[in-house]
Amino acid sequence: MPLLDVHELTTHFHTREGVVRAVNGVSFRVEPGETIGIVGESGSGKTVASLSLLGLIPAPPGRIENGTALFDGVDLLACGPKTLRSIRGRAISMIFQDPMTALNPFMRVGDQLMEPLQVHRGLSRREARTRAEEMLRLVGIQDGARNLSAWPHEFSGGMRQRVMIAMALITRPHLLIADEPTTALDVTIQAQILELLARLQRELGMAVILITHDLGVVARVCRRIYVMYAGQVMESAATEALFAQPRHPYTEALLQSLPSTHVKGEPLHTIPGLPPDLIAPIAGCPFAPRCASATDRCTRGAPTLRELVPGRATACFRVQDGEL
Amino acid sequence: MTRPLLELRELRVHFPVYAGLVRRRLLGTVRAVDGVSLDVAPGETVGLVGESGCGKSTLARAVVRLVPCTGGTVGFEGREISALREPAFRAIRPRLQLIFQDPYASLNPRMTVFDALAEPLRVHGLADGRDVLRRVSDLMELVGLAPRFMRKYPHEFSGGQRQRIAIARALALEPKLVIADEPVSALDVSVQAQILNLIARLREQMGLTLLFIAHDLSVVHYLSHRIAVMYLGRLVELGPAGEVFHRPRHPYTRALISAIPVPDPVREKTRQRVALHDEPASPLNPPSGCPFHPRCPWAQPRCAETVPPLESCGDGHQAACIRLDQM
Amino acid sequence: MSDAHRPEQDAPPAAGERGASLWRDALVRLRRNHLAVAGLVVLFALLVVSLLTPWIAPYGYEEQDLALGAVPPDSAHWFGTDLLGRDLFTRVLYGGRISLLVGFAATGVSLCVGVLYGAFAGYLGGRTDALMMRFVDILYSLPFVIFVIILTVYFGRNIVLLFMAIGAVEWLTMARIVRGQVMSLRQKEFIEATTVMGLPRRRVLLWHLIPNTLGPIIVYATLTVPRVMLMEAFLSYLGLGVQAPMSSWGLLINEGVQTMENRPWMLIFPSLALSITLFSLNFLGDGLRDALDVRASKD
Amino acid sequence: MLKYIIRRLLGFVPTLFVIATIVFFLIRLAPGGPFDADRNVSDEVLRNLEAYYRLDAPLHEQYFRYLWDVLHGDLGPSFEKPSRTVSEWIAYRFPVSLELGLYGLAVALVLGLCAGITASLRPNTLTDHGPMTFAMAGICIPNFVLGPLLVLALSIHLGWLPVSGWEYPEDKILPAITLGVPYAAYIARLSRGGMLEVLSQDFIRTARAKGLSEARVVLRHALRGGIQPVVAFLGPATAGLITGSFVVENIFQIPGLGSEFVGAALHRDYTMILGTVLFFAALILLFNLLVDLAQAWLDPRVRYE
Repeated sequence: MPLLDVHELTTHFHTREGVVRAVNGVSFRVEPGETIGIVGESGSGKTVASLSLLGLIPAPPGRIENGTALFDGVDLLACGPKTLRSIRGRAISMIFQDPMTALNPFMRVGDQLMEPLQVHRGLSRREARTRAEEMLRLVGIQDGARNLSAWPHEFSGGMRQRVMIAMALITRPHLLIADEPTTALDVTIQAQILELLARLQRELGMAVILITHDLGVVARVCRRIYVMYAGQVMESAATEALFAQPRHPYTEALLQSLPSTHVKGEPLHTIPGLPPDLIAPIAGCPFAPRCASATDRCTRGAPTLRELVPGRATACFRVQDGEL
Repeated sequence: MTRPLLELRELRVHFPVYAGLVRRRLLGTVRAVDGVSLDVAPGETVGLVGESGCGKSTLARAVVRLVPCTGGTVGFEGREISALREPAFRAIRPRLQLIFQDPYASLNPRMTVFDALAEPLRVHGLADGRDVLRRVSDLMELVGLAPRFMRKYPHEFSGGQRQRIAIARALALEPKLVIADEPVSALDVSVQAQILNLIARLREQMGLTLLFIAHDLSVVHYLSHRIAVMYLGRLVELGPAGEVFHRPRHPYTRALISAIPVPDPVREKTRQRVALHDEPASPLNPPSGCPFHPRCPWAQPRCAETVPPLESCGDGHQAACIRLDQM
Repeated sequence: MSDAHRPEQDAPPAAGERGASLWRDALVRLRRNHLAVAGLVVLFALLVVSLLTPWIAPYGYEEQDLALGAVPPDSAHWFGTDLLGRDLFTRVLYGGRISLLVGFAATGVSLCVGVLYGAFAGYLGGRTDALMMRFVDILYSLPFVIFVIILTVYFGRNIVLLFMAIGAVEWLTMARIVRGQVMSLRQKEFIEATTVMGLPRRRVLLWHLIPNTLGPIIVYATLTVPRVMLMEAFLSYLGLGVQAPMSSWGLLINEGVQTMENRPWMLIFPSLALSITLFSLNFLGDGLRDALDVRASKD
Repeated sequence: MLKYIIRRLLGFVPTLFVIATIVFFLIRLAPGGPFDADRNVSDEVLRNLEAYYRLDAPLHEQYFRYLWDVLHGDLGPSFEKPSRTVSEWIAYRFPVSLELGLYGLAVALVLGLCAGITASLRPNTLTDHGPMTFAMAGICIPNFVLGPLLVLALSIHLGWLPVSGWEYPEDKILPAITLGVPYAAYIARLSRGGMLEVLSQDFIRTARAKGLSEARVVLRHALRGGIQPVVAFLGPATAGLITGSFVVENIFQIPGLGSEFVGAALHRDYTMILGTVLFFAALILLFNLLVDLAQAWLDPRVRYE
């Protein structure tokens, strides 16, 4: 039984300019203890999808229009705010992209770190403090006592992200949602943080949803990958399979446009045009206007994500019909 | 051997840091760029990589004089320009252009594309009257934008399109040397590829010399003839792009390359990685000796004693490490 | 899909060939703010009425009718009359002229001084800037109300002059705002780009810096007018502003307060006129602040 | 920290010096003199008076003498009310203004913060527009209108509170409200803006992601940052409350320093004007220092060492 089963999640933002269809019928599953990756460029809806699960989208203007998300027998999208609060930070934790702004600058690191324990486990300050110190050591910050009474601004970006991770994992959640956890960091620090996440995932046996725009990062850490574009899942597959043979033109184009996969001296493959405007309704496949293999049918009807073989699905008519 | 177009000799940019609100007090000196020597030959593309805070952007700004140099010299087209006074320097500026990192901040939000592109042409007398319109159209065509959108404002364009406008603006002055300061790091992967292709194409078409700055080694490798690696204000390695990328000699370069996640799960899961501990020291308080030694897995006690100079290790490849022979 | 030699031509996400400037966008946003639009309409009406006052006022503003005395509003005197039998409607109209004139004159002066001072300090930077801002700090610690009262000693006879003087001391916040704007703009890449392109300083100042500081300046000016008008009313109330037989809303309110128990109309109508004007100006200022997306600036 | 405070306190001296200089010459060069009003004074008496108050000496000499006296803590005699020195007048009148100002501040803070924070929790709903409309009214209705209206309603018509005076606790309610309401309006707007800004920040999302209750998110995580603009406003506001109470003192016939000052300005009571200006300026400087310290305490990123 999956730990989290998201089905047809749809989140729209009702703004003055119109309805922004940020997430349109996204489904994915996470098994206990596994790491999945959600990849997409900016505006693909990957962050909105994850925030929707925990009820963290700003509402209004955001609204979850449709879908279910079963976690441990509870539908996260339908349960009341109280149930959701008892799950957030206890069973499901989340870390964010920018460690410089995600920590409260007006509170000491220790107070923020201890808060989940005090709220969810009812621990006393003293007990929480001991646990917080242990947790800091676990994420590689020594001298816990001194660092607990430090302010966030005294830490570097990498250190802050370690604190964020410690804070997210201090209640030993079953699922960690990591939203672009290394995007704001330098590569050498990114390597450290990814290493740390992988180690903690093994040691604590939790499941991880890693959201990123970086195909390299998912290749390294994830077992399965969902590729998102314009608020929809275009393709899902086991990591090795996806990179060995992408089964959606968007995934393929995305992989080919990476400088690192390329022969020096030849021009990079590019994806012409721009991602669609999510306010204007899209009739067919959202990628069709930029797709080299698109036919008439692609602009008329919208393909749905269909399984090709177990564990491998694509939302492309032509691949589904065996034409590509 | 032709004379280099750009010659940096022991370039230094130090910033004093003050504290206190009432009476300002010198706290220390940030050694943002600390003795960098680098040549860029005509027609060559040199890539400059390093992580945030290593001083690569400051170096770019110092060359075009957005920040003052505190030591060393800058030579351009065979003459020393770092000693020139501003009016004399202004005559050089058209030939020495900078492309900024953030396409959202580098265009005046209250000027149309036409105004932004026409301004440098008019000010430097490169075009006038009806000619301006034609030149602006040409420039927009050149960077792949439809000229009929020249009456639009920057906020109506996407990030990639804005970067095209910014590139067109820099090229309007027909520069000899273009310094591109992280021109693609604010862009999405698919757009990034478009801009990189554009830069490569323009380089061939216009015979540009390029100093290309980025934090992403694979991007730099793709575009450059030579790569220079910077750490805490100093060059630690310099050499032909393929050499540096595939056979790095300096421990830092090795770590940098091994830290780049490769979009290939098979290789990712098997390859050896150079793990670095800690984070870079503050340029306000750099470590003694080799700036990299506190994080270096191969460091020895004597690394803390002297600053290693760039030494040749064959084929125009140089690295600054006292254990170079063992690396 | 390789297209290195074929330049692709992208259309911007917002179609249409002629662009909409930030000003136009702001205007569209402002028009959606009904309170601000209402404020603008009221202000416009007030302006027209004050310009036409000599022709539309039913009585002369010094025209007394001692026999009549103070009567409540009726069909002959819409706002009633004061103790000397003068028509209050006429007095409120004439008072409005003075109040508005004073408000705009002082704001104009404060705008000129503040923008110049602030832009200068911000543009020069360094030691000059530090010195200039130190002077502003010192003036800030001078109790403003007290300073204005001292000014009345000088200019008590000439109300317009007095308010130009008030404008000349009310520029401090404006100078700070403009300086802050210029300082932060100087850090922006598009201003750095002008240096790299080798544009002359004058051009940078006129075409790049000033147009981008205009938003906050407009907003702050809109909010200065009501403050100055309030200051006028306050001085008149203390007997330091407009001298009889001239009238201003502040003076009329003062007269009204003294007899409010028996003749409340004398307090209510001038107060309403003043308050409605202040409401309109403040709503307009707020609306502009939102429309131009100016960060809340403290005063 | 202590070093910083001492440095700031020392910085007061040059500021006050500049202010004393500006105001000294400003009022001395103004038309009119302190004894103009007494027309029946003979020339001889006038000369004697001027000699007594040292007004016959050259202006620059008077200026240096005055500075010298101020340095020794002597603000000089009052021209208009010679029964006490300026220092004594200030000591006699100021406590009343201070008391009134503090009541006004209490009203402003309690009303303003409650309204502003409530409004920020549900932006663009009735609980936002309601308090904010009142705040706008508070800014647009001058206190010399509000005061009389309150008196008219609560004292004259209903007879609940006294019309004027400054003796019994019930005397102080109406003046405090009249003085405090405009500031409450500003504080409401500032705290709403500050809270909205903080509530939209990333770290609030982090706090919610931790599963904290809304009350805890608002009180523990948002409040401290949200009231920063209010704290910054408190410097000028407190100064205004304590120095700018002329109107309220006038309406309710309260024997404070404000009305004293207006009288002094009208009568060209040089020493009295200068003395009160210097005193008020020192107070403003002091409040600004306190506000800066409060901001440093509230925001750990602001450092002074």
